[in-house]
Amino acid sequence: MNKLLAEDIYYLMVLGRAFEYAAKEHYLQGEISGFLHLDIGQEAFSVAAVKAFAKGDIFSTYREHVIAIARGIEPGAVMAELFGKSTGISKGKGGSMHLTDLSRFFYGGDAIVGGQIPTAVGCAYARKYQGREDGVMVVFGDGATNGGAFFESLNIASAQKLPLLFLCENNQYAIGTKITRVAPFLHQAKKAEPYMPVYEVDGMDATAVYAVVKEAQSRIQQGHGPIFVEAMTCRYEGHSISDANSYRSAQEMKLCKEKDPIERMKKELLESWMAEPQLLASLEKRAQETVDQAVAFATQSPEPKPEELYTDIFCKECANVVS
Amino acid sequence: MNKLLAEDIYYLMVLGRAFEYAAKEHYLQGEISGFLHLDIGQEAFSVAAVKAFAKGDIFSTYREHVIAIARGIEPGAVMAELFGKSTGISKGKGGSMHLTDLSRFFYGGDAIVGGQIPTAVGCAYARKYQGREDGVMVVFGDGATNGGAFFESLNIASAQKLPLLFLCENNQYAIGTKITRVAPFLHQAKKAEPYMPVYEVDGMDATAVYAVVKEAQSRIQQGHGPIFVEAMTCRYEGHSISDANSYRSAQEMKLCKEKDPIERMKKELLESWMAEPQLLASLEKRAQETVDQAVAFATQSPEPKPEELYTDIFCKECANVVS
Amino acid sequence: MLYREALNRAIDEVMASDESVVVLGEDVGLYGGSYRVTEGLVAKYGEERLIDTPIAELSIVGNAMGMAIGGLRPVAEIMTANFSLLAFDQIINHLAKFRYMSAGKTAIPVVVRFPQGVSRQLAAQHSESYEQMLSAVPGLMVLAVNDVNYAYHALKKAILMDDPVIFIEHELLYNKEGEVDFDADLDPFKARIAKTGEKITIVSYLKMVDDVMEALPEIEEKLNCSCEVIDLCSLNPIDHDTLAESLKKTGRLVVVEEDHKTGGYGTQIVSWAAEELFYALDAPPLRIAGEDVPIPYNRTLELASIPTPDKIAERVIRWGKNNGL
Amino acid sequence: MLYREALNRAIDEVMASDESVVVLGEDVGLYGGSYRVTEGLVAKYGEERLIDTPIAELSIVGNAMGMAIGGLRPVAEIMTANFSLLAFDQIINHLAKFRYMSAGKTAIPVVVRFPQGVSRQLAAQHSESYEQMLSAVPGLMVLAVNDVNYAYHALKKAILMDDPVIFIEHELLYNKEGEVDFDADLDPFKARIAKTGEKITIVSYLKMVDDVMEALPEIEEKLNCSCEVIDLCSLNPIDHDTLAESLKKTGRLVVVEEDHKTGGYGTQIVSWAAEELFYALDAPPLRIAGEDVPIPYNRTLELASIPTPDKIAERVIRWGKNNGL
Ligand SMILES: Cc1ncc(C[n+]2csc(CCOP(=O)(O)OP(=O)(O)O)c2C)c(N)n1
Ligand SMILES: Cc1ncc(C[n+]2csc(CCOP(=O)(O)OP(=O)(O)O)c2C)c(N)n1
Ligand SMILES: [Mg+2]
Ligand SMILES: [Mg+2]
Repeated sequence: MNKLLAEDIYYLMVLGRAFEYAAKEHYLQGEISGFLHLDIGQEAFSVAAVKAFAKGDIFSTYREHVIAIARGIEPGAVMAELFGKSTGISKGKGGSMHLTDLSRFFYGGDAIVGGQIPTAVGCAYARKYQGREDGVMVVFGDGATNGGAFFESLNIASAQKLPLLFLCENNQYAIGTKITRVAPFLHQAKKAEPYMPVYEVDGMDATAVYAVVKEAQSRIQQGHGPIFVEAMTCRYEGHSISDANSYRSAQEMKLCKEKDPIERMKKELLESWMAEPQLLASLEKRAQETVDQAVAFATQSPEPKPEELYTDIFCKECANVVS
Repeated sequence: MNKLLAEDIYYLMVLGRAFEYAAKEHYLQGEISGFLHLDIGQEAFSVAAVKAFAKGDIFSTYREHVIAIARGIEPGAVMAELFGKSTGISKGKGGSMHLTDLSRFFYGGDAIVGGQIPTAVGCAYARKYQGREDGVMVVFGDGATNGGAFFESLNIASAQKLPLLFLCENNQYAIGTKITRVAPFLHQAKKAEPYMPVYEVDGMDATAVYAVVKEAQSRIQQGHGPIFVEAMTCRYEGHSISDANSYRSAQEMKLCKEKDPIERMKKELLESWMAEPQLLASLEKRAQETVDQAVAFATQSPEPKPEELYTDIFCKECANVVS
Repeated sequence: MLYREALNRAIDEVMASDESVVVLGEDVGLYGGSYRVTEGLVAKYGEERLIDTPIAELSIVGNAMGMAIGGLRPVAEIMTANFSLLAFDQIINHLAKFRYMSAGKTAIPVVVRFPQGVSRQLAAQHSESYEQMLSAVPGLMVLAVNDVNYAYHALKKAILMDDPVIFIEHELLYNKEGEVDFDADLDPFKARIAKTGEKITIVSYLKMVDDVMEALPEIEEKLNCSCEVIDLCSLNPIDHDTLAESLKKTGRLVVVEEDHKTGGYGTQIVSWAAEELFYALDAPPLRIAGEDVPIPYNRTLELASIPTPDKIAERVIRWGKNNGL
Repeated sequence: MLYREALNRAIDEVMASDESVVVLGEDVGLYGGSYRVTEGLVAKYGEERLIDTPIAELSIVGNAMGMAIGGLRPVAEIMTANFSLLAFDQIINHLAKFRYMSAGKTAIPVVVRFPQGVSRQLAAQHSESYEQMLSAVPGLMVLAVNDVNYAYHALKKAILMDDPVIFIEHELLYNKEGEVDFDADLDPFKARIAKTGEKITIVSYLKMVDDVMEALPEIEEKLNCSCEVIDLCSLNPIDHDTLAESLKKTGRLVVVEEDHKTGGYGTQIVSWAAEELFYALDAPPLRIAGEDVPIPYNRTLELASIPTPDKIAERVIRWGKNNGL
C-alpha cells in the first residue's frame, strides 16, 4: 500500500457507493428492473480485494457492480447494463448479475449461488497448464459455502494445487437467513482448513483486505496451491432492492454501520497518510460526477435492436458450421 | 463384544464371503448380469458395523450384499435379486444395487455415488423430529467424499445436530482412481473435522470396527449431533466384476490380502475367546450351506411376470387418484 | 384471495391436521418465503416444521426424500426453477425411482414446489421453465395450476398423496386474485375447461392460460368463431380424455406455452394429437411458444422472447385465416 | 474399426494437433476410460492433458467451462448419462447461457460426452436417456451419432467447434464395427440417410437406428413397400430439410427412440411434422418408444421396457396395414 493507491482505493469506494445509491434511485424510478443487489457497506472488501489482485482472472457473484468498476469497467457501461441498454457491458442482455469483460479478465457475476466457483477452478487449471501463475480469484458470499459446488472446488483445487484464491465475503446473511442458523459456525474459513491455508480479515478495513489479498496472491504465485481468505463484512441494504431487511434489528444495523469502511479509510488517509482534506473532497466530487455521467450515458443510450434477440447464442464459426 | 457375538460376526463374515464368491461364479455362468460389486476383503467392515448399529436406520452404497445379509435379509432373497427373480428382495426390479427392506430399516444401496447421503440426512431429521434417537447410519466409499452431496450433508447434519453416523469405507480406490490422486490426503475423515467428532479405525479388524461404531452410536443417541467414522479397508477384487484390477500391483494386492479380516477374526476367536475349532468349522459349513441354499432358491425361483413392468411406480392410493 | 394466499392456506390446513407435514427450503421459515407462500407459518408451527435450509438444492430434495422414508410428509420449496437443476439427480434418479427400485416397498410422499418462467427482467438464470423435462420422468407427477381455486385444492391433495409430485408455480401468478371454494372436491389430475367453444381447442397451462384468455376476445371476433380453452392443470399424467373430447368437436388444436419452441412441453400435446386424433384434425396444429434463446435481461427483448396476448392473438388469427376459418 | 476406437482416434488426432485440447473425467486417464474410449491417450499426452477427476460431475462440467474461458478446449466425459443430472446446473445454467449473458464475449469450446441408454441390466439409475431434456436447451448443440464413420468425424468437429456440444453415445454402440473414411468431409449437423425408400420415412438416432435396420427386411416384405431410414445424427439443430424432403416423398412418418414414450424426444419430430407438413402426411405418424417406467433390472422386463427389432417390425406392420399399406 502507498498513499497514491490508498487514494485510489478511497476514490473507488466512494465511487462504488455513489454508484449504488444512483442505481437504487433509478430502480425506484423504474429505469432499472429485475434483481438489484447493492454492495453498500461492503466497498472496502470489493475495491481493495480487486485492487490487490491486480493481475489474474476474477470470477464473482451477482453482487458485483463495485467489483466490476474496481476492475476498470467504465461505470457508464455498468449503469447502461442495469438500464438494459445496448451500450451496457453485456449489451443489455445480461443485466446486473452478468457483467463480463474479457479484456479485463473479469468474467462477471453468476446468478446461481456458488455456480462461478467450479468455473474459476477450471480457469485456474488452464492458467497452471499455460504456466501463467497470476492465478484466479473467485468471490462468493457466506451463503455459497453451504453448497456442493463450493466444497467440490475446495477439494479439487487443493488436490490439483491450483493457483486459486477463494475469497469469501461473509456478511452473515443469505437473503434473510443468518449463516449460523444453517451452518455450524460463524466463520466459514473453517471449512477450508483441511485443504489449504486460510486467512481471516476484517472486510470493513480496506487496508487490511488489501494486505491479505496481496499476500495471498503472492503465495499462489509460488505454486503451492490455493488459499482461502474470509472477510467479515456487513451489507447496509436488504439482500436485493425488494428485500425490506426486516430480519435485522435496528441495533444490529447500527453496530454494522458504525464500522463504515469509507469513513474508516478517510480517517486513515487523513491520519496515517497525511492526505489533504481538499484532495479527498475533490475525489468525492469526481466520484459523484462520474456517477452522474454514467447515469446520463445510460439514460441516453439506445435500447438493443430487436434482432439482438438471436445474436450471441453461438459464436460465428459455429454459425457457419450450423447453417 | 462377547463370545457369542464374535462368533456371529465370524459366521456372517464367512457367509458374506461365500456369498460373494457364489455370486461371482453365477455371474460368470451368465445367471447374474449388470454390475456386480463384490465386497470380498471388506467383510469385517460390513458385518461388524451393521452388527454394532443394531437399532436404527441404515443407508448404503451399491456394494451392499454383505451389509444387507448382516442386517438380516435372507441370503436367498439377496441372491434371487441378483438373479433378477420375482422372489428377490426387490422382486428382481432393483438388482444388486437396490436391496431394500423396510422391515429391517435398511434402505438399500444407491447406484449414484453419494446419492444416499442426503437421503440419510433427511431420515435422521425425521428420527430427531420423532424423538427416535437410535439414529441413522450411512455407508459410503472414499470416492463419495469428493462429491457435493457428501459435503452438503456434513454441513447440514452438523448445523442441525442430527443423529447421523457417517461411515466411510476407505478402500483407497474409486474404480481405478486412487483417492490420493483426486483428494489432497489419504484419510477422508479430515474433511469432517470442522463439523463433528471423527474416528479412524482399521476396517480389516472386525472387533475394532464393532467397538468404534458402538461407541459412535451411543454418542449419537445422546443428541449431540453427527459422528464420522472412517475405516480403512481393502477390496480383493476389481471394482466390479468387469474390472480387471490391473491398476494395483501384485505387491499391493499381496500386502492387502495379508490383512485378511476373516483370518484375523478366526485367530481372535481361537486365541482370545477360546473358541472351539470344531465350532468354527461348523459355522463355516453352515455358511456354505446357507449360500448353496440361497443359490438353489434363486435358481428355482420364477421370473417376474410381464405385468410387473408397470407395478410399483406409484403407490395404491395415488393410483386411485390418478386413474 | 391471492394465488399465494391460497397456497399458504393449503399448506397451513394440512400442517394443522397432520403433524408429519413439514416444509423445507431456503428462507421458508423466519423470512416467510421469498414469494411469501409460507408467510406466517413458522409462528404457528415452529422452526422444526418450517425448516430453513442452507443454499443446497441437492440436499433440499434429497433430505425431503429421506424425511419421507422416515415417515414425514415434506413439502420442499426450491426458490426458482433454475436452481432445481442442482437437484435433478435427487429428483430424477432418486425421488422418481426409489419406489420402483425397491419394488414398491415405500411410499415417497414428497412435494417439490417452485416458481418458474419469465417474470420481469430476472435474466437467463432466473427465467426458465422445466416442465418439459420433469413431465417426461416416469415416477413423478407434475402439476402446474393456473387457477386460484384449483391451486388451493391441488396443492392440498398433492401434499396428502403418497407419491412424489412436482408442483410448478409461476412467478407472475402469485398475486393473481381468485375465489376459493373450500368445500369443492376437485381432481387435480383433470383438466379445467376455462372456456367452452366450438371451433378451436386452445390448450395451455400455468400463466399462459391468462394470456390466452386475454387474447381470446380478439381471436373470436376476428375469426368469428368460438374457442374452447383448456387449462391442463396436470402435466403428467395428462387428462387426454378431456382433450380428445374437445378436439373431436373442434378439429383444430393450438397449444400455447411459455417454454422454448424447440422441444418445449407442447410437443407432447401436438404429437399425441397427431398420433391419436389425426383424422379428427381439420387443420395443422399450431404451437405458440417462446423463442429458442436464453432469456435476455432487457425488457423489450425479454418480451420478444415469449408469447404475449398480442402475439397469441395475431398468430392464431393468421393461422385460422390460412386454415379456413 | 470399433465405434469406441473411432472416438479414440478422433480425440487422439485433435490432441496431437492442438495443445489446448484436454480431456477430463472419472478414470479417463490412467484407467483408460470405463468404456475404453480414452485408452492409451495418457501415455501419449500425459496426466496434465488426461485429467482424472474425482466423482464430482458438477465440477467436471463447471471446470470444463472454466478451462474453456481460460483458453483450453476441454472434452469432458461423464461416465453414464444418469450422472450428468448432477451437472445439469452447470450444463444448462452455465455452459448454454454464458456466451449469451456476456453478449458474445467468449467462446465456450466444450464437448461433454456420455453414454446413455439401456445396456444390459444396469437398472434404473444407469439406463436412462436425456436427449429430450438437453435438446430443448437453447445454447447447446446435441449430437448423437449411430454410424462409426460419422462418430469419428462428428466428434472431431465437435471438439474443434467453439460452442458447447453435448455428444451423446450409447453403451451398446461402443463395440460396433464400421469403416472410417478419414478423408471424408462430413457435416455433423446433417442427417444421414441410412437407407433410401419410397413409402415410409422412419426417423431414428443412436442405437435404435440399428434396431430399425434389423427390423426393416420384415417390414418391407410384409408391407410390400420400401422404407427410407433417416439417422438424425444431430438432435439440435435438427436437419429439417432432409426430413421434409423425405416426408414429402413418402407421406408417412415413424419415429423410433429408446426414450420413454411420454415426453420423449420423438415428440419433437412428430410435432414439427404435424405443424409444418400436415398436408403432406397421408397417415397418422407413429411413435415407437420406451415404456413409461423406470428401467427394471430383470432382463425380460428390461427388454419389455424398450423397443426391439421384433417390436418395431410388429408395430410398423400393424400401423401400415391399418393405414392403407
Ligand atoms: C443455487 C441458488 N439457490 C438460491 C438462489 C437464490 N439466492 C440468490 S442470492 C441468495 C443468497 C446468497 O447469499 P450469500 O452467498 O451469502 O451472498 P450475499 O447475497 O450475502 O452477498 C439466494 C439464496 C440462487 N441465486 N442460486
Ligand atoms: C454420481 C456417480 N458418478 C459416477 C459413478 C460411477 N461409479 C460407480 S462406483 C464408482 C467408484 C466409487 O468409489 P467409492 O465411493 O470409493 O466406493 P467403492 O467402490 O470403493 O466401494 C464410480 C465412479 C456413479 N455410480 N455415480
Ligand atoms: Mg451473505
Ligand atoms: Mg473406494
